[in-house]
Amino acid sequence: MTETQNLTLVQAVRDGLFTEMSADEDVVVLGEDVGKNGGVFRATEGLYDEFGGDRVIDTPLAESGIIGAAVGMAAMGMRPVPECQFSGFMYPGFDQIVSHMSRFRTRSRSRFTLPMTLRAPYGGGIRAPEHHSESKEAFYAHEAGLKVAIPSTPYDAKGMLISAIRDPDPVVFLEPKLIYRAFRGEVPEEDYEVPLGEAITRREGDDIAVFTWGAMTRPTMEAAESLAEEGIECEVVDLRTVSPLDREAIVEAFEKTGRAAVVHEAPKSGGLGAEITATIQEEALLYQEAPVKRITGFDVPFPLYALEDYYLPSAARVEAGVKEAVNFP
Amino acid sequence: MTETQNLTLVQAVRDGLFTEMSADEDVVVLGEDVGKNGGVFRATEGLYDEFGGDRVIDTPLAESGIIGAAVGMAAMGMRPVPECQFSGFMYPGFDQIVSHMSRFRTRSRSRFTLPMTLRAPYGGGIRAPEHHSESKEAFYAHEAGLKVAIPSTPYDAKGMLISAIRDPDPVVFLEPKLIYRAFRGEVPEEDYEVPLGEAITRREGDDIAVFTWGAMTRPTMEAAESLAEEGIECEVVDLRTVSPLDREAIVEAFEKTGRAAVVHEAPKSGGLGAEITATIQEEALLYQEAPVKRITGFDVPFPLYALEDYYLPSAARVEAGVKEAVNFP
Amino acid sequence: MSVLETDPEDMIRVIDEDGEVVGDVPDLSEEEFVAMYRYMKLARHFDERAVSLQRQGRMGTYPPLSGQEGAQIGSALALAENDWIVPSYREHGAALVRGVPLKQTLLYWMGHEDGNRMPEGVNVFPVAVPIASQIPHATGAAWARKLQGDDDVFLCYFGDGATSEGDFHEGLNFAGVFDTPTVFFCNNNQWAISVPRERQTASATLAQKADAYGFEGVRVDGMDPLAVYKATTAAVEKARDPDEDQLRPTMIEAVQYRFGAHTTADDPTVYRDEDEVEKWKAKDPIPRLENYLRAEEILNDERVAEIEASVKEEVAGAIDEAESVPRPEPREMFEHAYAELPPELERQYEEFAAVREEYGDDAFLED
Amino acid sequence: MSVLETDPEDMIRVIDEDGEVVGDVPDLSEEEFVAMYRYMKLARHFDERAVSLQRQGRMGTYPPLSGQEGAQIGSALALAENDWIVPSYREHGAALVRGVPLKQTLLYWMGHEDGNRMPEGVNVFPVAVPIASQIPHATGAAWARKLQGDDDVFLCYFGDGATSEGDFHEGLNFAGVFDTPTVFFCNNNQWAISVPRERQTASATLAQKADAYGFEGVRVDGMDPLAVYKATTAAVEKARDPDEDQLRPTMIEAVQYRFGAHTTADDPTVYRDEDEVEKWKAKDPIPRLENYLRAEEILNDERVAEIEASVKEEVAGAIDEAESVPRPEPREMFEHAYAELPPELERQYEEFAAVREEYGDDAFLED
Ligand SMILES: Cc1ncc(C[n+]2csc(CCOP(=O)(O)OP(=O)(O)O)c2C)c(N)n1
Ligand SMILES: Cc1ncc(C[n+]2csc(CCOP(=O)(O)OP(=O)(O)O)c2C)c(N)n1
Ligand SMILES: [Mg+2]
Ligand SMILES: [Mg+2]
Repeated sequence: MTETQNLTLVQAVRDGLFTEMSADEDVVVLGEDVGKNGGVFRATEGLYDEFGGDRVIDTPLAESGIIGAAVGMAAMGMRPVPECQFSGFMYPGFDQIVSHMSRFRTRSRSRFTLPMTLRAPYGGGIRAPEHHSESKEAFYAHEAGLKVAIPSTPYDAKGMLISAIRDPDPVVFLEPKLIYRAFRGEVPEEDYEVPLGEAITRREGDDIAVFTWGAMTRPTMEAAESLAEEGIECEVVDLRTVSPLDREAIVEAFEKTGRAAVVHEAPKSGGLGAEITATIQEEALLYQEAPVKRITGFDVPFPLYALEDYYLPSAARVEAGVKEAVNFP
Repeated sequence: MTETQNLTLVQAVRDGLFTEMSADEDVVVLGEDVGKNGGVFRATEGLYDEFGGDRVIDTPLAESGIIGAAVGMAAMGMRPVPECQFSGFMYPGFDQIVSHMSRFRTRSRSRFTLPMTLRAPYGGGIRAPEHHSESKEAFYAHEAGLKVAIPSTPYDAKGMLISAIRDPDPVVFLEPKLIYRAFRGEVPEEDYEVPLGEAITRREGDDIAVFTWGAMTRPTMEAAESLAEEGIECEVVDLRTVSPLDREAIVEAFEKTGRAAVVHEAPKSGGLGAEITATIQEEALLYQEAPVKRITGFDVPFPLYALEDYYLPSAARVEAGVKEAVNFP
Repeated sequence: MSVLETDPEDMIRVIDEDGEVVGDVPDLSEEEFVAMYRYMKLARHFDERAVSLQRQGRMGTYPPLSGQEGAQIGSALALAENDWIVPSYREHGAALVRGVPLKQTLLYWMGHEDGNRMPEGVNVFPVAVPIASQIPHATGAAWARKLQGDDDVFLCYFGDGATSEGDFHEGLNFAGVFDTPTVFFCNNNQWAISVPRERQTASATLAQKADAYGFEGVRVDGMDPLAVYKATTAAVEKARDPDEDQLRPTMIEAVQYRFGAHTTADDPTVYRDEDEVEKWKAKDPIPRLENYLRAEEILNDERVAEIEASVKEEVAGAIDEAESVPRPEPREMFEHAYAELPPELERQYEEFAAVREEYGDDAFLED
Repeated sequence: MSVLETDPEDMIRVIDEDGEVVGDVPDLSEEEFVAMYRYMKLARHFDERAVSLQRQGRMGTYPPLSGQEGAQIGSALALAENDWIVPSYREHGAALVRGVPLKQTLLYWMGHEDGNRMPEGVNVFPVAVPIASQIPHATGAAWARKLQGDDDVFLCYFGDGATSEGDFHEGLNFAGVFDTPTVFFCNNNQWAISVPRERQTASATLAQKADAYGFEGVRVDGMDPLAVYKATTAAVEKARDPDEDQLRPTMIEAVQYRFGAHTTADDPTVYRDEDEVEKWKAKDPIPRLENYLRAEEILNDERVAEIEASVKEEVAGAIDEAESVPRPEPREMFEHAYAELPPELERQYEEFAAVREEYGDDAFLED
């Protein structure tokens, strides 16, 4: 029988790191404050004591250096797990991500591969300062050669992280920090993989398919429950990996209902809601009974916290958007 | 009567710079090799001799420094026009673009504004080394606070560049280098503005609306001519500014035809073809007779030149794609 | 010899931990000495109140400055009226000297961008959170002023951790090449959150890094406000009016300590020893300057008590003011993205406003 | 005194412009001397042929190396078999020494990624085009080997222009902090395209920048292959087996000149004087070494002629081989994006293949 623990999402991340570091000596963690401090969100808590300073490495404050050094390590066969302290601080290392991390395999025709996982807490809602609330997964999803994973439950966080670390290719692993500690879930003690590239249905329903991921699964589920009281049944699909997208799951859920909404925190224009919409109408236009409703962040810089509750899609906005799609035309 | 010159696109860029530098002392150009060398594509040719080293400034090789310094200059009321040598080399300065250039106005509640224009040659097809062929306009279009302009004719190049330089807000100005010298066009000698945010119809047609921009207008027009011989009339819309998008023009052209295709060089997933598709189905689903066809680069890193002709959307791919949309279902 | 020619291995000092004079005291009037002292007291008291507001849930995450008043006030006072500061996120003390109302600083950390809207005439850049990213701005802004024929000097603040970022390198290198009137002021408070100075770089000092850019770098006792004032004054003078063979920029490494947590979200006991903290607290810049000023008979019990009372009143007033500012209207976040609202953004706002109208504010605000 | 303790303002030298000995000649066998000479001749001849291939439209943009053979060959020969090089885009000469077949280099510049697929056992990183971005890789890879308990050394090449990028700073700083076995070899060829060395940085030398990272930096005459060999050998030894008080990394600034254009797309006459070029051509590393080896009676006319002939043959053979490689199948670009082709990519390929099938290759290839 599998033993489980009741963990928060961030604890599950930590557990995933612990599990893979225990199993594979080539796995090392590096970043700012990941060592003695255990990470600013405690995602690496205790790892320094367990594995020592050569495997849980506090680096100088330099994201390009962190990611670039990890590229070099991975090219030598290690499985580095670099951390950026917030996803808004990945940008100083953006060149290393899009010019190297994503391309070593292609460039060298697979002589060099990069089994590395770049982790970062991501998204808004925790009353943090500027740049601490970004959700720009679309940047990474548009860069071929990368995979982009965003768990929304403790179980997935551990299983997807293990898959990412074991993946022969580089993975950007974005952790929705709004739900780092929002709830707990059963997480097996042993190691297990939740495969990348597979969506999961969080709720069945016949009236509309609602696609979401990360922290936005919460307001979406909340809205779905309240809509159910009004007789509107949502099929809620958590995409989990936004690159590669599970297009089969998207099309299947859509065909079932003929109506859809997408919920994400990122700005609407150029966000992945557009990619999902385009996929639907490419593959299933004949099923379509209403425009796909995008319920997203606005096309403005993420505000400081006095306004962030207005910026983030709330259950109310999801409800209103779903009703619009369901009542169309 | 307006005097005109017969210029290539890159000459028109140079002419736009010359015009604005002559009119406004606050306009300065800075970047790698923009001075004596006149830019690796000659976009700043002769400006150093005309305006001197204090206004046409060769900088050290450091994109974050270039863009970051330009941010500081713009905050002091200058109108800097930084250049990145190729759009693939904007990434070392990506943090300055998305964390500062796009946000100074918001952050300071408009006390500081950044009237700056970041120029870069962009796109593939010139048999260049790795990283010299990128077309990631979607990155910048997803970042609120920026405008993103991509001219496709000499006339537009000068007029849009002048608009960009005069704009109170930061503009990313991407120049399709495949057509830098591919043809000439009449360009007024005087100054004039082509407003940002306005698409233009390059060809009228009743069967399908084809949206494109930059260097892809050429294969698109070529395909349109050849399709016309087969009796398929394309309405070709050059979007010119991809942020903000001219959604009115998109919807209008679409409603006229009920069918659409988008042609861009960038990878399909997360590219702006998705945004245009989503806009269409949000605003004009009831007119839609076929899925919007995306004819784009592939979801792979841009290849070295032995394969680039296969990567870039060719007239053949545009033709085939348009036919698919026209013949649907 | 100019104070800026001090070997980076040495340290510029004026008063020691007890306030005893150990170097040339800068030529300040009694009033100026008192103003320096009062600013430091004001910054300290503000800081204590801000931390407690955060604990009470009346403010978000806040980065305290206690221990760093000497470096902030001493340096900011060295500027002329037209000069500028380009801060990171911890320079509330320096901002104070430059005329940023306390209310603004409070508003900012209460989550209002409005706190960053500096009043016209207040020459302070907005808070920059991404580490070191403000450094190229300071270079570029100084360069612009030089090109425009002005003689303003830009004082740019950053931490010890910031010296590891590429932007530090690029910003200082540009300053050397274009000879911009910029003073790069490194608040080396020994820690970048939990990462100690020695893990940041293998160089013996941070000041010596200036050599890579062709200009001078000096170390100063950052908890000695008079030494900081002296070094910064010299650097500002050189930036404004260099000798023929001199480059304008200087890097100043102000050696100091942050007494408290990195931010209110941080627990420093996890990574550093109480002993170390105590050792540095003995260098506290405030009693140190006070001792000196008492010895000089510029301060006495009565004067100190007066200052303390007025400082308390000032901070309390600012808190009242800031707390009486209502939550901004959401329309505000749309209005400052561009000079003109693009149509799509207007549509997004309208749709949002309709939902808000229907569901009410409670559907958005969790408080 | 170790050669690495040379003051950065000085310059390590072994033979002068005429091949006269001015320093301690490294202890190489006759064979090794000849090999060094032959590699340099091979690199030069390869370079001339490559430029002419480009002119004839048989190759794309190509970055010539003439003038820089001394630095490339001298340094690469200092490595042991297991060591690695991490190149930029101009180190075809160094790559040669490390066992990269000429055919690969040609293929790469003919637009085939396959040219970058180093044979197993060839310890060379793929060409890196974004300036300075390979530097953190060299640090990370060396660090990995050290953590894995190996003693491989990594020799990382970059230009004078690269020293201005943030990645230079971050990569060297990490090397200092983590004491990685990396030798940072700066090919200071005086120009970054049209931007001269003095516009790159205000520091007197590039070598002195190492001081900011806590390790040694030296300057070497980069057109003196023996001096380069000597300095690099010392740096490699220290990286592998440092004394107790030493950090492993070194920065070597090899002072040299690029005789030709930046790339075949560049026209250097626009920005630099013929006089300057002539001055540097007098320092050409090849005749210089040849003179020395003739004086030492290691080379003579006959031997030189033999080498020239064999070099020509080798290059001609490689060109034939490379040109006989057909244009790759487009499927190739899909196959190396990920270990496993995602379904959407497979769909994209199939759609593309169908159009290609229908319209034919001519619809894609403009040639
Ligand atoms: C680019 C970037 N990376 C990471 C962070 C997260 N972070 C905030 S403060 C800090 C430490 C800064 O240390 P230092 O430069 O010494 O300044 P101090 O806070 O000590 O004043 C870090 C890592 C950030 N703000 N920006
Ligand atoms: C990040 C980046 N910016 C710009 C370029 C364009 N570029 C290619 S080579 C070059 C000059 C490089 O000079 P240097 O480092 O001295 O090397 P060299 O070519 O002289 O060997 C530039 C600006 C680039 N490749 N990468
Ligand atoms: Mg610090
Ligand atoms: Mg060079």
